[in-house]
Amino acid sequence: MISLYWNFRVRLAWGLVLLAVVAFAVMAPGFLSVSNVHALVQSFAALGVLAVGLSLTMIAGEFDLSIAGVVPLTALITIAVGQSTSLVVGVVLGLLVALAFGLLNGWLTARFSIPALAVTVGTMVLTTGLGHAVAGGEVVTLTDFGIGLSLDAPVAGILSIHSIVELGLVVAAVFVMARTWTGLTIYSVGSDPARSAASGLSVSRAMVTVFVASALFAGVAGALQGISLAAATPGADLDTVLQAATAVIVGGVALSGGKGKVLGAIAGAALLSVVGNGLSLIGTPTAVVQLANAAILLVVVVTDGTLTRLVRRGAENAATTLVPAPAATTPQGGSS
Amino acid sequence: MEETPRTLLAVSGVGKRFGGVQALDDVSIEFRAGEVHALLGENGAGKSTLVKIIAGVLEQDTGSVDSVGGATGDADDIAMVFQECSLIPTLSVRDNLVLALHRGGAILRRSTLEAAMRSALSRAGLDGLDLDVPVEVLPLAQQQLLEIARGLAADSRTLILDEPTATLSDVEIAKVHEVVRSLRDSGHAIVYITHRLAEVFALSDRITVMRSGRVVSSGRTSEFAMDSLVADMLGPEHRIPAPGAAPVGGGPAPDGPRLIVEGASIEHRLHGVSFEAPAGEVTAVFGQIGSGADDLVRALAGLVPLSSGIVRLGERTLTGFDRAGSQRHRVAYVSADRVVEGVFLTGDVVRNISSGALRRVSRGGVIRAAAERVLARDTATRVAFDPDRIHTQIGQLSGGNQQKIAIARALATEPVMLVLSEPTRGVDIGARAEIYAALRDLAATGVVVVVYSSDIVEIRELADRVLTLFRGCQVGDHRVDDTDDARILADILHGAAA
Amino acid sequence: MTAELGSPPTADTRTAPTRTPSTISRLRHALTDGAVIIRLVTVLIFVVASIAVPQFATGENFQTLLQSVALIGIAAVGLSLITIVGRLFSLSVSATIAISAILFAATLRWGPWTALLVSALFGLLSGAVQGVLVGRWRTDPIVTTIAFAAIMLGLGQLFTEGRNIRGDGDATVFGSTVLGIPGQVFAFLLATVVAWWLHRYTVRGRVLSLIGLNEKAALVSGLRSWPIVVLAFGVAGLFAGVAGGLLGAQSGQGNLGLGAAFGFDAITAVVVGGVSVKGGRGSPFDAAVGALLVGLLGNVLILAGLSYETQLIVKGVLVLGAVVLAGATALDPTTRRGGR
Amino acid sequence: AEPTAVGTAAGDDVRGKRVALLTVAQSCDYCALHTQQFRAVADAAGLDLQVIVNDFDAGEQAQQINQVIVTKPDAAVVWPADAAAIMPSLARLRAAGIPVIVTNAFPQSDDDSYWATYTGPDDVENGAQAARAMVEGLKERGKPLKGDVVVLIGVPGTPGTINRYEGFTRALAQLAPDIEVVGRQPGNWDQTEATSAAATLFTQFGGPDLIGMYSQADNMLAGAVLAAQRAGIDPKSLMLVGHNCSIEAYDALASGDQYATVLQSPIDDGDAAAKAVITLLRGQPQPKNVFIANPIITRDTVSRCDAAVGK
Ligand SMILES: Nc1ncnc2c1ncn2[C@@H]1O[C@H](COP(=O)(O)OP(=O)(O)OP(=O)(O)O)[C@@H](O)[C@H]1O
Ligand SMILES: Nc1ncnc2c1ncn2[C@@H]1O[C@H](COP(=O)(O)OP(=O)(O)OP(=O)(O)O)[C@@H](O)[C@H]1O
Ligand SMILES: [Mg+2]
Ligand SMILES: [Mg+2]
Repeated sequence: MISLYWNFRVRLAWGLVLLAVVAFAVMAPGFLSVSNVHALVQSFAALGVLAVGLSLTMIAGEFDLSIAGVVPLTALITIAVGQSTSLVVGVVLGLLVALAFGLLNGWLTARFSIPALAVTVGTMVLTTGLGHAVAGGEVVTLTDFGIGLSLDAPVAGILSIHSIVELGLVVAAVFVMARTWTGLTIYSVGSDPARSAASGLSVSRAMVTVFVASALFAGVAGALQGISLAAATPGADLDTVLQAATAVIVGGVALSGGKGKVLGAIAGAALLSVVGNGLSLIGTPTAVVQLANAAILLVVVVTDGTLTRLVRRGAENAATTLVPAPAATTPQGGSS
Repeated sequence: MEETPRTLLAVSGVGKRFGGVQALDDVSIEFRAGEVHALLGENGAGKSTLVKIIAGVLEQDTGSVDSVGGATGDADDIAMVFQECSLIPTLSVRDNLVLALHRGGAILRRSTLEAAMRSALSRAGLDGLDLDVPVEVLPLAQQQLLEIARGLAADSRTLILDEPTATLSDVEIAKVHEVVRSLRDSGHAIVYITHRLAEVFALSDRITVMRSGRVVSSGRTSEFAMDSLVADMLGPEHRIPAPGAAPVGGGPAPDGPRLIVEGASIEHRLHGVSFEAPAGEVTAVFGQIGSGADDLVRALAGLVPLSSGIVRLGERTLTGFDRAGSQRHRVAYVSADRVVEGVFLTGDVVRNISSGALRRVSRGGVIRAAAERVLARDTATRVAFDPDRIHTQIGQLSGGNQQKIAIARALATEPVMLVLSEPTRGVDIGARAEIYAALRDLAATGVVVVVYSSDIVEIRELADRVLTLFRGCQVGDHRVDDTDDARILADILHGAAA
Repeated sequence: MTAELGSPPTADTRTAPTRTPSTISRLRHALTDGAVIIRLVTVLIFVVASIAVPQFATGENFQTLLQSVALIGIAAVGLSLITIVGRLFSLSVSATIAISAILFAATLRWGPWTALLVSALFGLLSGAVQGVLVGRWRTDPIVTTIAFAAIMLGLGQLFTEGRNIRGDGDATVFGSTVLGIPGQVFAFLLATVVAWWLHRYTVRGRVLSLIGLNEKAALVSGLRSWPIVVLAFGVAGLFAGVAGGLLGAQSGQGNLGLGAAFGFDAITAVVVGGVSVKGGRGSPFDAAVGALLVGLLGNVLILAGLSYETQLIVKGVLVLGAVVLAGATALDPTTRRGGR
Repeated sequence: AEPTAVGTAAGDDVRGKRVALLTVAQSCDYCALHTQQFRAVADAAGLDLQVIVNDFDAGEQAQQINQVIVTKPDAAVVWPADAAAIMPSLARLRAAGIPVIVTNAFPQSDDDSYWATYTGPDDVENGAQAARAMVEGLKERGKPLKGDVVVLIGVPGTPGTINRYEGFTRALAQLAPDIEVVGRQPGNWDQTEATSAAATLFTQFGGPDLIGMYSQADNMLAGAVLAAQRAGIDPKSLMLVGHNCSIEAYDALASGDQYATVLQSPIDDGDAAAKAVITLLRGQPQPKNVFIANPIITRDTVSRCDAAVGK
């Protein structure tokens, strides 16, 4: 019952993923075909890497809006520099800029105790502006899009270099958050920064770590997307951030910090990708897709609320009945 | 006999300012190995500020903290048990202990630490606690014990305990004392802050009394007597007020509704408790952790639903009301968990006090600011809080003063019944007497007062009557002046009602 | 009643000298409030722009500026209630605005005021339903409002098939001026003043803040959160509905893409204005100032003749600067992080 | 609108062939009409049509194309969400042996072997038409070909925006060298954003020298009309030229606030794409580029837009 409290949300999300997979496997012929699974993994990895990056900041009790600007900015730098010099230099430069913004976000948030949402509204506008500056009003393309094609070419049927890199980052994040001291400090700081500081943990280090990670994940996603599309467009990509945030919350990571698992965020991303892929395979009209998505989200939040309360009550009961319930012969009161 | 133990930690000339408040002023103290050093003083004297500086949580403005004989540096060799809980709420018990136990290395090996965790828990009296339960669902007293376990787990040479026993009942306190003594005997230095003066003489080797941020006296425990200690703490111009009005049995019972509880039960926690409490009396509910005593008062306040049973207040049936409903029927509640439920930490005193009494200070749904201020001043005075500080943010007050505001919040609603849980947690002896007087005065005006307390001294001073619980069952119902401590303790320890 | 307690308070007596807060200490206190800093920054930019940017300080430009922030401001002021009651944000503001604009256009043949009423009621209803879910069923506000945005847009698409809906009537009445103030700007001022007054002076406004500050402590005082959450979402929806109606009135048309950027702009206004995302602190007025500040920056930077990318870069730096300044000066020991 | 001749007469030769239409936002009027017309023609020809929509998101469209490749349709019709980023996807479609019709946005590539046929507007030419409309209007009103012009552009850095702007400025420089484009601001194809952008443009350049404005879309121009009125400028005193002849222009042209627009009919656009795919499936030859008509529309010729605005 009690360990359920910690894990049921992750299980709920994965349960829904499984349900969706089974449903589409029945409804949509070709859903489980190797090439469709490849397409599915491609979109899952792209969403997953952003969702996981974002989940780190959310576990730390903050939110990184700036990835809406960092993703296109990294893509633009990668492609613009890649076109004029070499792609490697482009990627490196793009990632360095992303990291710089991660550092800036983390440092400002921690140093001045400002909600990161406010900080990253600023850096989002800033990165979007830089994106436009890099583009300089021109269309930014990579004439040789062969590299992009090989990046996305199937590896072992369902994977690709593109998705392997992204999934690698995802796995690393799962490990760090579940098994390392850094992960534990991030949880702790997210749960209560003042108490964490009182226990001698460095709040600033945790903040910088999560924002650098988030920017790095966004940067990698942006650079890879740029290469694979052989083009990049300036402008803030808020829709993507919103989708990533939805995935994270559906997976049980709370915006209040300190709660949830990276595995849950991954499940959220998987759920959104599977449903998106399945519905479009069936040929569902967009309006219906939207309504179906809404229905799933509502099911998740409503079940979640109810289950959380039930399980929590169970945990409280278990915790308070350290002293076992009375034996059959109940002593009677009333002396005096 | 007269050899002075080695000094482990020396505080010299430490000063600290918070805005307009000089919290510490030129404080110098030495803490020695193998000694329990009690740090005493009224609320806001600067005790917590001092130990936070020692532990490195706060930075001093002036002066220095030196770890004298220590091979290692400062903060690493000092473990601290905070006054306000410092456990990380959403983390499990296990991870909270890992935070204290971890010794370098990037990868966590939770399983190898398991033995150390278990031993720390068991030393703090928490055998059998589920390691995977999130700390936030634990009852307050268990959190306090866990806090201590965390301090013990680190096994540092200096251990600072800031009011570790404020929410614990005597049984648990005894357990804590046992641990503290054994640590002292093995050569640790222990800094012990408490407002329970009885503890001081039972446990400490040395006492330092602080007032207004300064050290006023310091010496071996044997050099102090209870009277002088109190005088040192409160200063020459203060005296402990006389007990409040309406002593038991004296005078006619005031008018007011009677509280009638019949067969109150909560699944797994409380089994068929029945009693009556007349207006004008203070009824105490007493029991160990898990006895259901605190659940009972929470149920009376409408915070936990009863699974069966009836609660009536005069003509009205309160059963089935939630907190908002019972508040509307003028049942006020003071929570033991000050930080979480007791006060709005980021609000000022005025807003805190008026929060439950907005109807009284508003007309047509519009708040009258002047009325609100008057209410705040008046109520602050009733709990002995300086009415000139009503615009202060609660988070800047000392723990004891925060507790006074928590009580003021309830008083401001002009309740018919007042339910309190650990009403003087962390309140100094002077203010405590004033709060008792205020509560007794309130009772004298015809209010039913029900209090859950884990402090037998408090029950003696405050209550007319004590109801004892053991494992969810009512085992005794005594007039306070008709019984003795041994009897009450026997009740709650064994359920052995004679 | 408290005879023995008449004695002077025993504790913390050393603070006695600060009897009544002096003007200076009040000023110092004000300067530790992030929202006040933002107001000062706004005024400062205003003054600097008036001196340094040639076309800025003209009546027409002020009108232009106010009109460009009016609708966003209305939405932001409503949204701030949700933030203050501790439920973060609504992400369905854009969708509410789009559907309200469509409804406005669709019902314009019954007269502009009826149409505006329909838009407003739609917003109120949609907000209140979300409020019931978030408040009563304790669902996550972000996911709930994302879901509702999808429902509104999905249904909207089924009904309009993605087409533009053209109003059959005259909506110019909302383009006219009230007391010399353009209609939309008047609506913005009215919305701000009403929301600010309700928040500052009424019982419900106070309860809103208290619940945002600490829901558990509010419950101990007998304050139920869900009715207030429903209220906050309802009013936020109402304001978004009005903004949508007025937007529809501008062109007498509505479509699903109308006002798409408003939702995010409103969130920006709330955050930049200094309303705490943790709940309880800040007021609808701050959100209005936030909207004004962001609009002001946009206006000044264009007038200063900067290219689009430079505008964005400078705007980003200035927003960041304002936010950091507000955060750095705000001395809030209870929310301040220790950190070593 | 009525589906026109092509499909109906030709019998069942393409009936049941599977075609995927990868289009962009459903919540834009133009896109919706485009899809509507495409569907009408495709249905009449008995095609098995699958419509896949994204929200102008190039990344998502790339994923969608991956998926389409899985279903192996007989042909794909692609409206690029991003005319540059579409190239790898087109390459992938070619590698999978799926023939492609590109509609609406001309891919940003010199190698046109990746698609069978492009149908849709010629944006450079569209911009030039707008310049011609402006010059003609000035002549008609008897004004000198001299003064300042401002431009409301779509999303900066995207081909449609760049090409229309390029066509406009180039043609204007040729036709009326004394007219200067003094400022431009992005309205991001959004009416409300365009309103603010236009308002500041008027504040900045709204002097006696300002003679006209070109807006790359009519809905943005509707915002500009509003901004002009608010700024106390009579829209009729300016030469306002828009684009598309969408419903907003219909009203503004009638009232005289807007002088002209360049017709780009979503019906023609969708129609051309559908016919091209049918021709393709039949294996018949057709031109590499099919540009849709882009006549200048003024108050007198506004009825030509009836179909385009769904009247
Ligand atoms: N963060 C803070 N900001 C402003 N003032 C503070 C802060 N923390 C403490 N103070 C002030 O410093 C003084 C000392 O407080 P401290 O908490 O050390 O008292 P204490 O002796 O521990 O009292 P108690 O017994 O009530 O816990 C008090 O006047 C308090 O108001
Ligand atoms: N959400 C809530 N939950 C519980 N109590 C509430 C809530 N909102 C307001 N109240 C309580 O209702 C009381 C008055 O609110 P209300 O605005 O309804 O007053 P009113 O009906 O106008 O009364 P009067 O006319 O006497 O001023 C306050 O005491 C307040 O504590
Ligand atoms: Mg203290
Ligand atoms: Mg009232």
